[in-house]
Amino acid sequence: MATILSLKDAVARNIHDGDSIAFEGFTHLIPHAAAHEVIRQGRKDLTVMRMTPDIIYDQLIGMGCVKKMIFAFAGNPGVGLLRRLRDSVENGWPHRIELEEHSHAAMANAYEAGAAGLPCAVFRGYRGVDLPKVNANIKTLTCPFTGEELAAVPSLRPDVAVIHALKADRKGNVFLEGITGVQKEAVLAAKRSIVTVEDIVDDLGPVSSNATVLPRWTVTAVAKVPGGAHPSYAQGYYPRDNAFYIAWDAISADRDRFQAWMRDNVLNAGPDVFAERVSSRNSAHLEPTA
Amino acid sequence: MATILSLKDAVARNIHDGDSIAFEGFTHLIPHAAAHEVIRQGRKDLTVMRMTPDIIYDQLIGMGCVKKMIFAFAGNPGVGLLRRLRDSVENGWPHRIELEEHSHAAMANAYEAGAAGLPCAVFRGYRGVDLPKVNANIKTLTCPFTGEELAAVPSLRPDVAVIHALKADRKGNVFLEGITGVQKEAVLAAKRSIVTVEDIVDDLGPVSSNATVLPRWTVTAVAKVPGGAHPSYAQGYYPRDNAFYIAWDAISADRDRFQAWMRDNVLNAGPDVFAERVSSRNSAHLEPTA
Amino acid sequence: MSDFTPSEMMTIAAARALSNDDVCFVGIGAPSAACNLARLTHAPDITLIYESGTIGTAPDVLPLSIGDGELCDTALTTVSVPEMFRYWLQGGRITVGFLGGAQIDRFGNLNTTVVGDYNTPKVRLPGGGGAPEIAISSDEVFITMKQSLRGFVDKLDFVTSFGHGAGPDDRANAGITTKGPTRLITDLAVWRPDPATREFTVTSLHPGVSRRDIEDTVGWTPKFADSVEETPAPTSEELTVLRDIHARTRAAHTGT
Amino acid sequence: MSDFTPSEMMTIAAARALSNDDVCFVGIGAPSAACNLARLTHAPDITLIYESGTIGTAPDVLPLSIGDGELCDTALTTVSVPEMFRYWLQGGRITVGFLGGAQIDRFGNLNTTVVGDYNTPKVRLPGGGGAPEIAISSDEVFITMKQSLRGFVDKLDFVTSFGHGAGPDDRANAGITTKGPTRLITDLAVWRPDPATREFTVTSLHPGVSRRDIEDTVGWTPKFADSVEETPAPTSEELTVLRDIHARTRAAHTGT
Repeated sequence: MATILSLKDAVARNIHDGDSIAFEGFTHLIPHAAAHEVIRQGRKDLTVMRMTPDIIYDQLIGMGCVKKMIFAFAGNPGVGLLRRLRDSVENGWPHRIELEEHSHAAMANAYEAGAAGLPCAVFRGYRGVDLPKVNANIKTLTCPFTGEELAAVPSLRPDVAVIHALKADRKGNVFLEGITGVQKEAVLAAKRSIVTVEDIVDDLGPVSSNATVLPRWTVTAVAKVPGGAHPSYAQGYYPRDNAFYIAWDAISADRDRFQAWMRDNVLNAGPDVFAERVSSRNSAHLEPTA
Repeated sequence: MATILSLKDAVARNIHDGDSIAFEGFTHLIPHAAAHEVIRQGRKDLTVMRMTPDIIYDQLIGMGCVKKMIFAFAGNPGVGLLRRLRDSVENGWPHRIELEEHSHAAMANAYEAGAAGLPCAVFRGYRGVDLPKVNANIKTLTCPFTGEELAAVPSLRPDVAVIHALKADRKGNVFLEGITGVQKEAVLAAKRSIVTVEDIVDDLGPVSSNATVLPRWTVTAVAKVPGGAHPSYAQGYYPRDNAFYIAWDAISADRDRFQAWMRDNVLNAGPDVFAERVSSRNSAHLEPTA
Repeated sequence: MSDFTPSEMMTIAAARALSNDDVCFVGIGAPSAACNLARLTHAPDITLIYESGTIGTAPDVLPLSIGDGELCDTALTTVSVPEMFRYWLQGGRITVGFLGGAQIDRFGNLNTTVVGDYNTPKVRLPGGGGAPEIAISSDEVFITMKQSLRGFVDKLDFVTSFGHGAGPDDRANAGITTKGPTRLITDLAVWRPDPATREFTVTSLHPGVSRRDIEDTVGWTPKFADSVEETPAPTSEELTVLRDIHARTRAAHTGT
Repeated sequence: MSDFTPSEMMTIAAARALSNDDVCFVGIGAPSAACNLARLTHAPDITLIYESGTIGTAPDVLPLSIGDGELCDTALTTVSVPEMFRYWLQGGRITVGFLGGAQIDRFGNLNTTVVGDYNTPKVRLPGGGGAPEIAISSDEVFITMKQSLRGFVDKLDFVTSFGHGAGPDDRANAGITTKGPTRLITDLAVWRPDPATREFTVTSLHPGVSRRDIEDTVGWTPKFADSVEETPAPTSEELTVLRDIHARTRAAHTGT
């Protein structure tokens, strides 16, 4: 049953050293503020999973929080490679993380299977490629009706799912819209969940009868963090800060510069800085629609 | 690519004797007008599938259109048994149909697997029960990671899916909302599809970005039939005619009365009668909201 | 005290078994009345789910079907039916599944498929619908049925949904990890599974019901708990709320 | 005629290969520019799908990521990512999947995973993302890449997505029923698979490009079709529309 908490308390109560965590958000609604709180609280030995580990995981990895990463596409979208990830994998800085690598289809199906309470996901995939040779968690099974061989991967069932949503009501029912990615599946697949939201309102308002709503009893903690997705975006609130994604390439290229940025913007900051970041960028040309 | 046709032409071009057909709609949006057109055009030897064969299939069976039925719950919801179905199964009138019986979970998963292009659906089901003893299309497979034995059924991939939706635009993009059941899955799983709609509009209007929309290139034929779901309902247009469902019990109890009703209301009628049925019931207290 | 019907007592006893924190997978008929009665009396925050996809629904009248428009209009959200069965039922999010049937045996196994032989049935019943998986995926199952010799049988003609099989290990042997039927609420009594044998045992008789009434309406020799209680009679609030729902429902369904 | 870059020619040649009836699974970079150029010129009704879930999208500027808000704002509808991979890609509804990569071999197999050994890579590339299943579930695959000795290699370090394996039967042997890569569109030429061997063969050289230019930029001895055509130079409409998109995009992404 959802409890409405500060982000600090939500992370302190629900994320522990050694947990497996899915910070999800498919370009839209990436929970940056929550990841920064995890870094600030010094969590270690995390197994992190994410279809598209972009800046958010580059930061977690560079700050030494991560033991293992389950992923499908690790890049700064449209910009290039992830330099902190590369430094870990290629040079062991700050330490070498373990990788479990899948395709997008596999991970999307694995979250779906996790939400559906199944032990594995079954799909048509991985034919002719090398990934099954280096990942023991890719197996096959045979359709008992047609004999077709299908791919199977274990379902993803993290200890904690962390997402950013548009809004919640005061009971803790959570609403998201637009590119919803695998967030609903991640929350339903997880043992616990933390949802940061742009706003907490009396009533979710006149949403579609088929809106993506996570009932309060599927969510563990809700924290209001306006701007909490920045540099990702929140549909109807603020756009993607593409310029920051481009700028990250240079910030992350150098260990010292990376550490200085993290010190100034994460370790010595708090969740409140996110509201400032999006308001200074967008107030002139974007009105929240919700 | 969707073609906008009369219902008569849509059925004549797309439904043939011997076809397998899913008329879907889970209490909401059941395509009664389209089924009546199929009966009127005298189609025979159909394999019909439907999670909840209620009045619509009682009528098709009683009129001798059906060779085989794949189903999970055959009842007049909240009222009782299906008397035309019983007369076929228990007494062979007008002939004995073949039954392939599943659970709701199995059929929902089988449509989902059909839409997903898979040969079978995998789920946790049918444990301890007798249905697998009488249905050879219920098998098992084993999770290669945990060893758990899971149920498998063939995916449902009908020749034709027939649904009723709220509206389409002039290009043939189809919108539905509310209780959407398995209709999207049925259309995506089928080789061809017929969609009757309450209205055809210039633009689907300000619907949610995650609205249930079937793009025109996933639909074969669209026909405007206002009221075409009656006695089922169309959210925002007219409510379920519960009194008719109750009345059907008596109409269908007797072969002669059933045949007279079908003659007067189906064989000697046309799709236009549906608009009258819902307008006479509802104009006083229901404004279409769309 | 005598101013209530056995059917009302059954619904009210079922409603009392539900709590504010429950997430119920509701069937049509007595379960729907019981769940909504609970919501309108002692459990205002109970979550009601109908398999048509409506989550957190709060209908003003009882639906005739499991997918009446009223359910969607008042729901927190409505999902597709494949999602309902995958994420919500199979996903293990239902605390109480409600079932009934044409036939029940002493272990809470149910038949809603056929009377007689499967291939040449005497009566072709509707079939299982959601029941086979509600019975294995809900944390626990409540069954409501009116007692009769035709319905409470020594041996089912067909096992549509699994209860406790024939004893304490049968669910585990079938690979089922949930509790199964924990209450059988009839028009005459409340039954609970014997902790050792899993056979349904009368734990509470409704007001005015005798042991003989029970024995006369089940097709086996019924067991009674060591101490059988009397079910508290309906309160006037329970009766008023229940009758109001039924009156609103009748008016809505007959179109008057 | 000389007033265009090789990169522009590549994008324009790719756009021309698309038709009004296509349903394209669009990747970022050159594919996104090509697909939107096609939409804004000869194929206004083309359906563009990005794997973030946006179906029938029509962005005014090119997205930097596959999930920019612009894609959702202009889409017919947006679905969840599991649905995108299950119903839309695996469901067989994509006519053209667009791929690129860090390395390609002569059979259109692609590597976007590692340079060097998998466990001790020289360069850790992003990984496959959607590519492994785009390569097997789309009706056909178009590949766009700039030619270079580093990218056009004799042997891949890692097979991230499958093309034609090493010859005509390899797709079928791997259980794949779709056509696979049917066009390779580079900054220098258009290549198509040899009908017999499935090896990519140059069928059209872009204006001003020589066979020697091709040979100097691929790590194997390239094959040429019996009759190699010259790719028609970009029309002024094509160039104007493409440059307008890029200008709008640059302005949007740098926040100016």
